[in-house]
Amino acid sequence: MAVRVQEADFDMGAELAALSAGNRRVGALASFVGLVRDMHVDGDGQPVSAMTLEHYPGMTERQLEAIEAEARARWPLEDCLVIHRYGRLEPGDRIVLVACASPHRDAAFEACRFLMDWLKTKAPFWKLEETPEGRRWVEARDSDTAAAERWQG
Amino acid sequence: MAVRVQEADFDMGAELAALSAGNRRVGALASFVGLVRDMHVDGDGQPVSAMTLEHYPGMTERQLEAIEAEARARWPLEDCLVIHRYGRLEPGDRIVLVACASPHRDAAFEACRFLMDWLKTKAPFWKLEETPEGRRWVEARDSDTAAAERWQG
Amino acid sequence: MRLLYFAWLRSKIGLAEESVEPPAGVTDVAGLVEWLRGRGPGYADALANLAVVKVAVNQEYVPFDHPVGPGDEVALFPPVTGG
Amino acid sequence: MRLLYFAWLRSKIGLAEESVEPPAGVTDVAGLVEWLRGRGPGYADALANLAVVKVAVNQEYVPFDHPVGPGDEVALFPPVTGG
Repeated sequence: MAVRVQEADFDMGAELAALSAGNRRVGALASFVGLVRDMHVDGDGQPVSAMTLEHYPGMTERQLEAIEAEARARWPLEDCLVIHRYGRLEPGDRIVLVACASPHRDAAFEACRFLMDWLKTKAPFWKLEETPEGRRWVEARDSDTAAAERWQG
Repeated sequence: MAVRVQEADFDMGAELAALSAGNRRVGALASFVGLVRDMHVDGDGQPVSAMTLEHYPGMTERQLEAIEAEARARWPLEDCLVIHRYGRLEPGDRIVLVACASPHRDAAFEACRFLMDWLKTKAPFWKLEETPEGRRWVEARDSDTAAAERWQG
Repeated sequence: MRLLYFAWLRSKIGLAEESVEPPAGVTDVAGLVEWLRGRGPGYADALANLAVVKVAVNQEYVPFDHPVGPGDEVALFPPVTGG
Repeated sequence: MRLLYFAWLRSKIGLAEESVEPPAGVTDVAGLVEWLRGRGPGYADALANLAVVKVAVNQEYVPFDHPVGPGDEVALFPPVTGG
Protein backbone atom coordinates (compact mmCIF):
# COMPACT_ATOMS: atom_id res chain seq x y z
CA MET A 1 0.00 0.00 0.00
CA ALA A 2 1.27 3.40 -0.89
CA VAL A 3 -0.01 6.92 -1.40
CA ARG A 4 2.26 9.62 -2.78
CA VAL A 5 1.63 13.30 -3.43
CA GLN A 6 4.45 14.77 -5.44
CA GLU A 7 5.41 17.48 -7.91
CA ALA A 8 7.61 15.17 -10.01
CA ASP A 9 6.42 12.85 -12.76
CA PHE A 10 6.40 9.07 -12.15
CA ASP A 11 7.69 6.06 -14.07
CA MET A 12 4.59 4.06 -15.01
CA GLY A 13 6.45 0.89 -15.92
CA ALA A 14 8.53 0.80 -12.74
CA GLU A 15 5.57 1.64 -10.50
CA LEU A 16 3.33 -1.03 -12.04
CA ALA A 17 6.06 -3.68 -12.00
CA ALA A 18 6.74 -2.99 -8.31
CA LEU A 19 3.10 -3.75 -7.42
CA SER A 20 3.37 -7.41 -8.35
CA ALA A 21 7.11 -7.95 -7.91
CA GLY A 22 7.76 -11.05 -5.81
CA ASN A 23 4.07 -11.67 -5.19
CA ARG A 24 2.92 -14.78 -7.08
CA ARG A 25 -0.68 -14.39 -5.94
CA VAL A 26 -1.19 -11.38 -8.22
CA GLY A 27 -3.01 -12.44 -11.36
CA ALA A 28 -4.53 -9.08 -12.21
CA LEU A 29 -3.15 -5.56 -12.29
CA ALA A 30 -5.58 -2.80 -13.26
CA SER A 31 -4.38 0.75 -13.56
CA PHE A 32 -5.48 4.21 -14.57
CA VAL A 33 -3.48 7.25 -15.58
CA GLY A 34 -5.08 10.69 -15.87
CA LEU A 35 -3.42 13.18 -18.21
CA VAL A 36 -3.77 16.89 -18.91
CA ARG A 37 -5.87 17.48 -22.02
CA ASP A 38 -5.53 20.51 -24.28
CA MET A 39 -9.23 21.23 -23.99
CA HIS A 40 -11.48 22.13 -21.08
CA VAL A 41 -13.04 19.06 -19.39
CA ASP A 42 -16.60 20.03 -20.13
CA GLY A 43 -15.84 20.24 -23.82
CA ASP A 44 -16.79 23.88 -24.28
CA GLY A 45 -14.02 24.04 -26.86
CA GLN A 46 -11.86 26.35 -24.76
CA PRO A 47 -8.22 25.37 -25.34
CA VAL A 48 -6.08 24.83 -22.24
CA SER A 49 -2.38 25.66 -22.50
CA ALA A 50 -1.48 24.55 -18.96
CA MET A 51 -2.93 23.97 -15.52
CA THR A 52 -1.77 24.33 -11.97
CA LEU A 53 -2.85 21.80 -9.38
CA GLU A 54 -3.16 23.20 -5.89
CA HIS A 55 -3.71 20.91 -2.91
CA TYR A 56 -4.05 20.88 0.86
CA PRO A 57 -0.84 19.29 2.17
CA GLY A 58 -1.58 16.97 5.06
CA MET A 59 -5.27 16.58 4.36
CA THR A 60 -4.51 15.26 0.86
CA GLU A 61 -2.40 12.37 2.14
CA ARG A 62 -4.95 11.70 4.89
CA GLN A 63 -7.85 11.52 2.43
CA LEU A 64 -5.93 9.37 -0.04
CA GLU A 65 -4.92 6.97 2.71
CA ALA A 66 -8.52 6.74 3.91
CA ILE A 67 -9.75 6.10 0.36
CA GLU A 68 -7.14 3.44 -0.18
CA ALA A 69 -7.93 1.72 3.14
CA GLU A 70 -11.60 1.67 2.11
CA ALA A 71 -10.72 0.01 -1.22
CA ARG A 72 -8.64 -2.60 0.57
CA ALA A 73 -11.52 -3.33 2.94
CA ARG A 74 -13.94 -3.81 0.03
CA TRP A 75 -11.85 -5.92 -2.36
CA PRO A 76 -9.18 -8.61 -1.98
CA LEU A 77 -6.19 -6.51 -3.02
CA GLU A 78 -2.62 -7.68 -2.74
CA ASP A 79 -1.36 -4.16 -3.18
CA CYS A 80 -2.45 -0.78 -4.38
CA LEU A 81 -0.90 2.54 -5.28
CA VAL A 82 -2.08 6.11 -5.69
CA ILE A 83 0.24 8.83 -6.97
CA HIS A 84 -1.14 12.34 -7.47
CA ARG A 85 0.93 15.23 -8.75
CA TYR A 86 0.59 18.93 -7.93
CA GLY A 87 2.09 22.08 -9.42
CA ARG A 88 2.11 23.32 -13.00
CA LEU A 89 1.39 20.76 -15.71
CA GLU A 90 1.06 20.98 -19.48
CA PRO A 91 -1.14 19.07 -21.93
CA GLY A 92 0.09 15.50 -22.23
CA ASP A 93 1.55 15.50 -18.70
CA ARG A 94 0.47 12.76 -16.30
CA ILE A 95 -1.59 13.94 -13.32
CA VAL A 96 -2.50 10.79 -11.43
CA LEU A 97 -1.80 7.06 -11.30
CA VAL A 98 -4.05 4.55 -9.58
CA ALA A 99 -3.16 0.87 -9.69
CA CYS A 100 -4.61 -2.20 -7.96
CA ALA A 101 -3.14 -5.70 -7.82
CA SER A 102 -5.37 -8.64 -6.97
CA PRO A 103 -5.68 -12.36 -7.59
CA HIS A 104 -8.86 -11.58 -9.56
CA ARG A 105 -9.49 -9.19 -12.44
CA ASP A 106 -12.95 -8.05 -11.32
CA ALA A 107 -11.57 -6.92 -7.95
CA ALA A 108 -8.64 -5.14 -9.59
CA PHE A 109 -10.87 -3.29 -12.08
CA GLU A 110 -13.56 -2.35 -9.55
CA ALA A 111 -11.13 -1.13 -6.91
CA CYS A 112 -9.27 0.97 -9.49
CA ARG A 113 -12.45 2.64 -10.65
CA PHE A 114 -13.66 3.15 -7.08
CA LEU A 115 -10.40 4.86 -6.17
CA MET A 116 -10.60 7.20 -9.17
CA ASP A 117 -14.24 8.10 -8.48
CA TRP A 118 -13.52 8.88 -4.83
CA LEU A 119 -10.33 10.71 -5.55
CA LYS A 120 -12.22 13.00 -7.95
CA THR A 121 -14.72 13.95 -5.25
CA LYS A 122 -12.80 13.66 -1.96
CA ALA A 123 -9.11 14.38 -2.44
CA PRO A 124 -8.48 18.12 -1.83
CA PHE A 125 -7.00 19.15 -5.20
CA TRP A 126 -8.07 22.11 -7.32
CA LYS A 127 -7.23 22.77 -10.95
CA LEU A 128 -6.49 26.25 -12.25
CA GLU A 129 -6.58 26.23 -16.06
CA GLU A 130 -4.70 28.64 -18.32
CA THR A 131 -6.76 29.58 -21.39
CA PRO A 132 -6.52 32.32 -24.03
CA GLU A 133 -9.11 34.25 -21.98
CA GLY A 134 -7.09 33.99 -18.79
CA ARG A 135 -6.91 31.67 -15.83
CA ARG A 136 -9.96 29.98 -14.42
CA TRP A 137 -10.66 27.50 -11.66
CA VAL A 138 -12.17 24.27 -12.94
CA GLU A 139 -15.63 23.66 -11.52
CA ALA A 140 -16.59 20.37 -9.91
CA ARG A 141 -18.66 18.17 -12.20
CA ASP A 142 -22.00 16.67 -11.22
CA SER A 143 -21.08 13.52 -13.17
CA ASP A 144 -18.11 12.95 -10.86
CA THR A 145 -20.31 13.29 -7.79
CA ALA A 146 -22.80 10.86 -9.32
CA ALA A 147 -19.99 8.41 -10.11
CA ALA A 148 -18.77 8.50 -6.50
CA GLU A 149 -22.29 8.04 -5.17
CA ARG A 150 -22.63 4.72 -7.00
CA TRP A 151 -20.26 3.22 -4.44
CA GLN A 152 -22.23 4.33 -1.39
CA GLY A 153 -24.77 2.49 0.77
CA MET B 1 -4.82 0.63 -32.77
CA ALA B 2 -2.61 -2.38 -32.41
CA VAL B 3 -2.87 -6.08 -31.67
CA ARG B 4 0.23 -8.14 -31.05
CA VAL B 5 0.64 -11.86 -30.37
CA GLN B 6 4.18 -12.60 -29.28
CA GLU B 7 6.36 -14.94 -27.25
CA ALA B 8 8.49 -12.13 -25.78
CA ASP B 9 7.63 -10.04 -22.74
CA PHE B 10 6.60 -6.41 -23.19
CA ASP B 11 7.66 -3.12 -21.62
CA MET B 12 4.57 -1.82 -19.80
CA GLY B 13 5.87 1.71 -19.32
CA ALA B 14 6.90 2.15 -22.96
CA GLU B 15 3.69 0.61 -24.32
CA LEU B 16 1.45 2.77 -22.13
CA ALA B 17 3.40 5.94 -22.84
CA ALA B 18 3.14 5.31 -26.60
CA LEU B 19 -0.66 5.20 -26.41
CA SER B 20 -0.97 8.87 -25.46
CA ALA B 21 2.28 10.22 -26.91
CA GLY B 22 1.64 13.32 -29.00
CA ASN B 23 -2.14 13.08 -28.56
CA ARG B 24 -3.36 15.91 -26.34
CA ARG B 25 -6.97 14.68 -26.44
CA VAL B 26 -6.14 11.72 -24.20
CA GLY B 27 -7.21 12.47 -20.65
CA ALA B 28 -7.65 8.87 -19.51
CA LEU B 29 -5.55 5.76 -19.94
CA ALA B 30 -6.94 2.56 -18.43
CA SER B 31 -4.95 -0.64 -18.58
CA PHE B 32 -4.92 -4.22 -17.43
CA VAL B 33 -2.09 -6.70 -17.09
CA GLY B 34 -2.74 -10.40 -16.48
CA LEU B 35 0.02 -12.38 -14.76
CA VAL B 36 0.71 -16.06 -14.12
CA ARG B 37 -0.27 -16.99 -10.55
CA ASP B 38 1.37 -19.79 -8.58
CA MET B 39 -2.01 -21.32 -7.85
CA HIS B 40 -4.72 -22.80 -10.04
CA VAL B 41 -7.31 -20.23 -11.14
CA ASP B 42 -10.22 -21.93 -9.46
CA GLY B 43 -8.45 -21.80 -6.12
CA ASP B 44 -8.39 -25.55 -5.51
CA GLY B 45 -5.05 -25.03 -3.82
CA GLN B 46 -3.11 -26.86 -6.52
CA PRO B 47 0.24 -25.10 -6.96
CA VAL B 48 1.25 -24.19 -10.51
CA SER B 49 4.96 -24.16 -11.32
CA ALA B 50 4.58 -23.01 -14.94
CA MET B 51 2.14 -22.86 -17.81
CA THR B 52 2.30 -23.07 -21.56
CA LEU B 53 0.02 -20.93 -23.66
CA GLU B 54 -0.95 -22.47 -26.98
CA HIS B 55 -2.80 -20.46 -29.60
CA TYR B 56 -4.18 -20.62 -33.11
CA PRO B 57 -1.90 -18.42 -35.23
CA GLY B 58 -3.90 -16.40 -37.71
CA MET B 59 -7.24 -16.80 -36.01
CA THR B 60 -5.85 -15.25 -32.82
CA GLU B 61 -4.88 -12.01 -34.54
CA ARG B 62 -8.18 -12.02 -36.44
CA GLN B 63 -10.24 -12.40 -33.28
CA LEU B 64 -8.23 -9.81 -31.37
CA GLU B 65 -8.59 -7.33 -34.22
CA ALA B 66 -12.34 -7.95 -34.37
CA ILE B 67 -12.66 -7.49 -30.59
CA GLU B 68 -10.64 -4.30 -30.73
CA ALA B 69 -12.69 -2.91 -33.64
CA GLU B 70 -15.84 -3.64 -31.62
CA ALA B 71 -14.46 -1.71 -28.63
CA ARG B 72 -13.59 1.24 -30.84
CA ALA B 73 -17.10 1.23 -32.29
CA ARG B 74 -18.67 1.26 -28.82
CA TRP B 75 -16.52 3.84 -27.03
CA PRO B 76 -14.74 7.06 -28.06
CA LEU B 77 -11.20 5.70 -27.96
CA GLU B 78 -8.19 7.63 -29.18
CA ASP B 79 -6.11 4.47 -29.24
CA CYS B 80 -6.03 0.98 -27.88
CA LEU B 81 -3.60 -1.87 -27.55
CA VAL B 82 -3.79 -5.60 -26.95
CA ILE B 83 -0.65 -7.69 -26.46
CA HIS B 84 -1.04 -11.40 -25.69
CA ARG B 85 1.90 -13.72 -25.14
CA TYR B 86 2.17 -17.43 -25.93
CA GLY B 87 4.71 -20.12 -25.01
CA ARG B 88 5.98 -21.21 -21.62
CA LEU B 89 5.49 -18.76 -18.75
CA GLU B 90 6.30 -18.95 -15.05
CA PRO B 91 4.49 -17.49 -12.02
CA GLY B 92 4.93 -13.73 -11.95
CA ASP B 93 5.30 -13.52 -15.74
CA ARG B 94 3.03 -11.18 -17.67
CA ILE B 95 0.53 -12.87 -20.01
CA VAL B 96 -1.53 -10.07 -21.46
CA LEU B 97 -1.76 -6.29 -21.67
CA VAL B 98 -4.89 -4.40 -22.62
CA ALA B 99 -4.86 -0.60 -22.65
CA CYS B 100 -7.37 2.01 -23.80
CA ALA B 101 -6.81 5.74 -24.22
CA SER B 102 -9.79 8.10 -24.33
CA PRO B 103 -10.74 11.68 -23.53
CA HIS B 104 -12.98 10.25 -20.76
CA ARG B 105 -12.24 7.89 -17.91
CA ASP B 106 -15.52 5.97 -18.06
CA ALA B 107 -14.93 5.07 -21.71
CA ALA B 108 -11.33 4.03 -21.02
CA PHE B 109 -12.32 1.81 -18.06
CA GLU B 110 -15.33 0.22 -19.78
CA ALA B 111 -13.53 -0.52 -23.02
CA CYS B 112 -10.61 -2.06 -21.14
CA ARG B 113 -12.88 -4.36 -19.18
CA PHE B 114 -14.88 -5.24 -22.28
CA LEU B 115 -11.71 -6.22 -24.12
CA MET B 116 -10.55 -8.44 -21.27
CA ASP B 117 -13.93 -10.15 -20.95
CA TRP B 118 -14.10 -10.88 -24.68
CA LEU B 119 -10.51 -11.91 -24.92
CA LYS B 120 -11.10 -14.48 -22.15
CA THR B 121 -13.98 -16.05 -24.07
CA LYS B 122 -13.16 -15.43 -27.75
CA ALA B 123 -9.41 -15.31 -28.35
CA PRO B 124 -8.17 -18.84 -29.22
CA PHE B 125 -5.63 -19.40 -26.44
CA TRP B 126 -5.38 -22.45 -24.19
CA LYS B 127 -3.43 -22.79 -20.96
CA LEU B 128 -1.61 -25.98 -20.02
CA GLU B 129 -0.62 -25.86 -16.35
CA GLU B 130 2.28 -27.73 -14.77
CA THR B 131 1.41 -28.98 -11.29
CA PRO B 132 3.01 -31.53 -8.90
CA GLU B 133 0.44 -34.05 -10.21
CA GLY B 134 1.36 -33.44 -13.82
CA ARG B 135 0.20 -31.24 -16.65
CA ARG B 136 -3.40 -30.32 -17.09
CA TRP B 137 -5.39 -28.15 -19.47
CA VAL B 138 -7.16 -25.29 -17.72
CA GLU B 139 -10.93 -25.50 -18.11
CA ALA B 140 -12.99 -22.55 -19.27
CA ARG B 141 -14.80 -20.81 -16.43
CA ASP B 142 -18.53 -20.11 -16.39
CA SER B 143 -17.83 -16.78 -14.68
CA ASP B 144 -15.81 -15.64 -17.72
CA THR B 145 -18.66 -16.56 -20.05
CA ALA B 146 -21.09 -14.68 -17.82
CA ALA B 147 -18.79 -11.65 -17.78
CA ALA B 148 -18.65 -11.59 -21.57
CA GLU B 149 -22.41 -11.98 -21.87
CA ARG B 150 -22.95 -8.75 -19.91
CA TRP B 151 -21.77 -6.84 -22.98
CA GLN B 152 -24.22 -8.45 -25.39
CA GLY B 153 -27.59 -7.28 -26.66
CA MET C 1 -7.71 29.06 15.60
CA ARG C 2 -5.86 28.50 12.31
CA LEU C 3 -7.79 29.20 9.11
CA LEU C 4 -6.78 27.93 5.65
CA TYR C 5 -8.27 29.01 2.31
CA PHE C 6 -7.80 27.23 -1.04
CA ALA C 7 -8.42 27.84 -4.75
CA TRP C 8 -10.80 30.73 -5.48
CA LEU C 9 -11.66 31.20 -1.80
CA ARG C 10 -7.99 31.99 -1.28
CA SER C 11 -7.96 34.42 -4.25
CA LYS C 12 -11.11 36.21 -3.13
CA ILE C 13 -10.08 36.50 0.51
CA GLY C 14 -6.54 37.37 -0.52
CA LEU C 15 -4.93 35.14 2.07
CA ALA C 16 -3.79 31.50 2.12
CA GLU C 17 -3.97 31.25 5.90
CA GLU C 18 -4.38 33.28 9.06
CA SER C 19 -4.71 32.89 12.81
CA VAL C 20 -7.88 34.31 14.32
CA GLU C 21 -9.56 34.59 17.69
CA PRO C 22 -13.30 34.75 17.04
CA PRO C 23 -15.61 36.00 19.81
CA ALA C 24 -16.92 33.48 22.34
CA GLY C 25 -20.28 33.31 20.57
CA VAL C 26 -18.68 31.51 17.61
CA THR C 27 -19.01 27.81 18.47
CA ASP C 28 -19.54 26.08 15.12
CA VAL C 29 -18.55 26.36 11.45
CA ALA C 30 -21.74 28.25 10.54
CA GLY C 31 -21.03 30.85 13.26
CA LEU C 32 -17.42 31.15 12.13
CA VAL C 33 -18.48 31.74 8.50
CA GLU C 34 -21.00 34.39 9.61
CA TRP C 35 -18.30 36.14 11.62
CA LEU C 36 -15.79 35.95 8.74
CA ARG C 37 -18.29 37.53 6.33
CA GLY C 38 -18.23 40.67 8.51
CA ARG C 39 -14.47 41.00 8.21
CA GLY C 40 -14.48 42.58 4.76
CA PRO C 41 -15.86 42.48 1.22
CA GLY C 42 -13.40 39.74 0.10
CA TYR C 43 -14.67 37.42 2.82
CA ALA C 44 -18.29 38.32 2.12
CA ASP C 45 -17.80 37.58 -1.59
CA ALA C 46 -15.92 34.30 -1.03
CA LEU C 47 -18.51 33.06 1.46
CA ALA C 48 -21.64 34.34 -0.30
CA ASN C 49 -22.81 30.95 -1.58
CA LEU C 50 -22.18 28.13 0.88
CA ALA C 51 -23.44 25.56 -1.64
CA VAL C 52 -19.98 25.78 -3.23
CA VAL C 53 -17.97 25.90 -0.01
CA LYS C 54 -16.59 22.78 1.65
CA VAL C 55 -15.23 22.70 5.19
CA ALA C 56 -12.59 20.56 6.88
CA VAL C 57 -11.84 20.75 10.59
CA ASN C 58 -8.49 19.24 11.51
CA GLN C 59 -8.25 17.82 7.96
CA GLU C 60 -11.57 15.93 8.03
CA TYR C 61 -14.66 16.94 6.07
CA VAL C 62 -17.40 18.28 8.37
CA PRO C 63 -20.89 19.80 8.01
CA PHE C 64 -21.58 23.45 8.84
CA ASP C 65 -23.00 22.59 12.27
CA HIS C 66 -19.70 21.01 13.34
CA PRO C 67 -18.21 22.62 16.49
CA VAL C 68 -15.01 24.68 16.24
CA GLY C 69 -12.70 25.77 19.05
CA PRO C 70 -9.46 27.68 19.69
CA GLY C 71 -6.98 24.90 18.81
CA ASP C 72 -8.65 23.83 15.56
CA GLU C 73 -7.34 23.98 11.99
CA VAL C 74 -10.30 25.03 9.87
CA ALA C 75 -10.06 24.93 6.06
CA LEU C 76 -12.55 26.48 3.64
CA PHE C 77 -12.40 25.54 -0.04
CA PRO C 78 -14.49 24.89 -3.17
CA PRO C 79 -15.59 21.39 -4.26
CA VAL C 80 -12.48 19.47 -5.29
CA THR C 81 -11.42 18.98 -8.91
CA GLY C 82 -8.39 16.67 -8.80
CA GLY C 83 -7.83 13.34 -10.46
CA MET D 1 -9.89 -29.80 -46.48
CA ARG D 2 -7.37 -28.75 -43.84
CA LEU D 3 -8.14 -29.78 -40.26
CA LEU D 4 -6.51 -28.21 -37.16
CA TYR D 5 -6.74 -29.50 -33.58
CA PHE D 6 -5.76 -27.57 -30.45
CA ALA D 7 -5.15 -28.17 -26.75
CA TRP D 8 -6.54 -31.49 -25.45
CA LEU D 9 -8.24 -32.26 -28.76
CA ARG D 10 -4.79 -32.26 -30.32
CA SER D 11 -3.40 -34.49 -27.55
CA LYS D 12 -6.26 -36.97 -27.80
CA ILE D 13 -6.26 -37.14 -31.59
CA GLY D 14 -2.46 -37.19 -31.61
CA LEU D 15 -2.18 -34.72 -34.47
CA ALA D 16 -1.93 -30.93 -34.72
CA GLU D 17 -3.21 -30.84 -38.28
CA GLU D 18 -4.02 -32.99 -41.28
CA SER D 19 -5.46 -32.80 -44.78
CA VAL D 20 -8.52 -34.95 -45.38
CA GLU D 21 -10.97 -35.69 -48.17
CA PRO D 22 -14.23 -36.66 -46.50
CA PRO D 23 -16.91 -38.46 -48.54
CA ALA D 24 -19.38 -36.37 -50.53
CA GLY D 25 -22.09 -36.89 -47.90
CA VAL D 26 -20.15 -34.70 -45.44
CA THR D 27 -21.53 -31.20 -46.04
CA ASP D 28 -21.49 -29.52 -42.63
CA VAL D 29 -19.46 -29.48 -39.40
CA ALA D 30 -21.76 -31.99 -37.71
CA GLY D 31 -21.29 -34.44 -40.58
CA LEU D 32 -17.54 -33.91 -40.52
CA VAL D 33 -17.39 -34.61 -36.77
CA GLU D 34 -19.45 -37.77 -37.20
CA TRP D 35 -17.12 -38.96 -39.97
CA LEU D 36 -14.01 -38.13 -37.88
CA ARG D 37 -15.31 -40.14 -34.92
CA GLY D 38 -15.18 -43.24 -37.09
CA ARG D 39 -11.50 -42.73 -37.90
CA GLY D 40 -10.19 -44.15 -34.62
CA PRO D 41 -10.52 -44.25 -30.81
CA GLY D 42 -8.51 -41.03 -30.35
CA TYR D 43 -10.97 -39.12 -32.55
CA ALA D 44 -13.96 -40.77 -30.88
CA ASP D 45 -12.64 -39.82 -27.44
CA ALA D 46 -11.76 -36.24 -28.42
CA LEU D 47 -15.16 -35.68 -30.04
CA ALA D 48 -17.32 -37.59 -27.50
CA ASN D 49 -18.80 -34.48 -25.86
CA LEU D 50 -19.53 -31.68 -28.31
CA ALA D 51 -20.57 -29.38 -25.45
CA VAL D 52 -16.83 -28.77 -24.91
CA VAL D 53 -15.85 -28.55 -28.56
CA LYS D 54 -15.70 -25.24 -30.45
CA VAL D 55 -15.43 -24.99 -34.21
CA ALA D 56 -13.90 -22.37 -36.49
CA VAL D 57 -14.20 -22.49 -40.28
CA ASN D 58 -11.66 -20.31 -42.05
CA GLN D 59 -10.77 -18.78 -38.67
CA GLU D 60 -14.30 -17.67 -37.75
CA TYR D 61 -16.43 -19.28 -35.03
CA VAL D 62 -19.34 -21.25 -36.52
CA PRO D 63 -22.15 -23.49 -35.24
CA PHE D 64 -22.23 -27.24 -35.96
CA ASP D 65 -24.69 -26.81 -38.84
CA HIS D 66 -22.27 -24.57 -40.74
CA PRO D 67 -21.39 -25.91 -44.22
CA VAL D 68 -17.87 -27.20 -44.95
CA GLY D 69 -16.27 -27.85 -48.31
CA PRO D 70 -13.00 -28.99 -49.88
CA GLY D 71 -11.03 -25.73 -49.65
CA ASP D 72 -11.92 -24.93 -46.03
CA GLU D 73 -9.66 -24.67 -42.98
CA VAL D 74 -11.61 -26.29 -40.14
CA ALA D 75 -10.35 -26.04 -36.56
CA LEU D 76 -11.67 -28.02 -33.59
CA PHE D 77 -10.70 -26.96 -30.08
CA PRO D 78 -11.92 -26.71 -26.47
CA PRO D 79 -13.42 -23.51 -25.01
CA VAL D 80 -10.65 -20.92 -24.82
CA THR D 81 -8.75 -20.08 -21.62
CA GLY D 82 -6.46 -17.17 -22.50
CA GLY D 83 -6.21 -13.74 -20.95
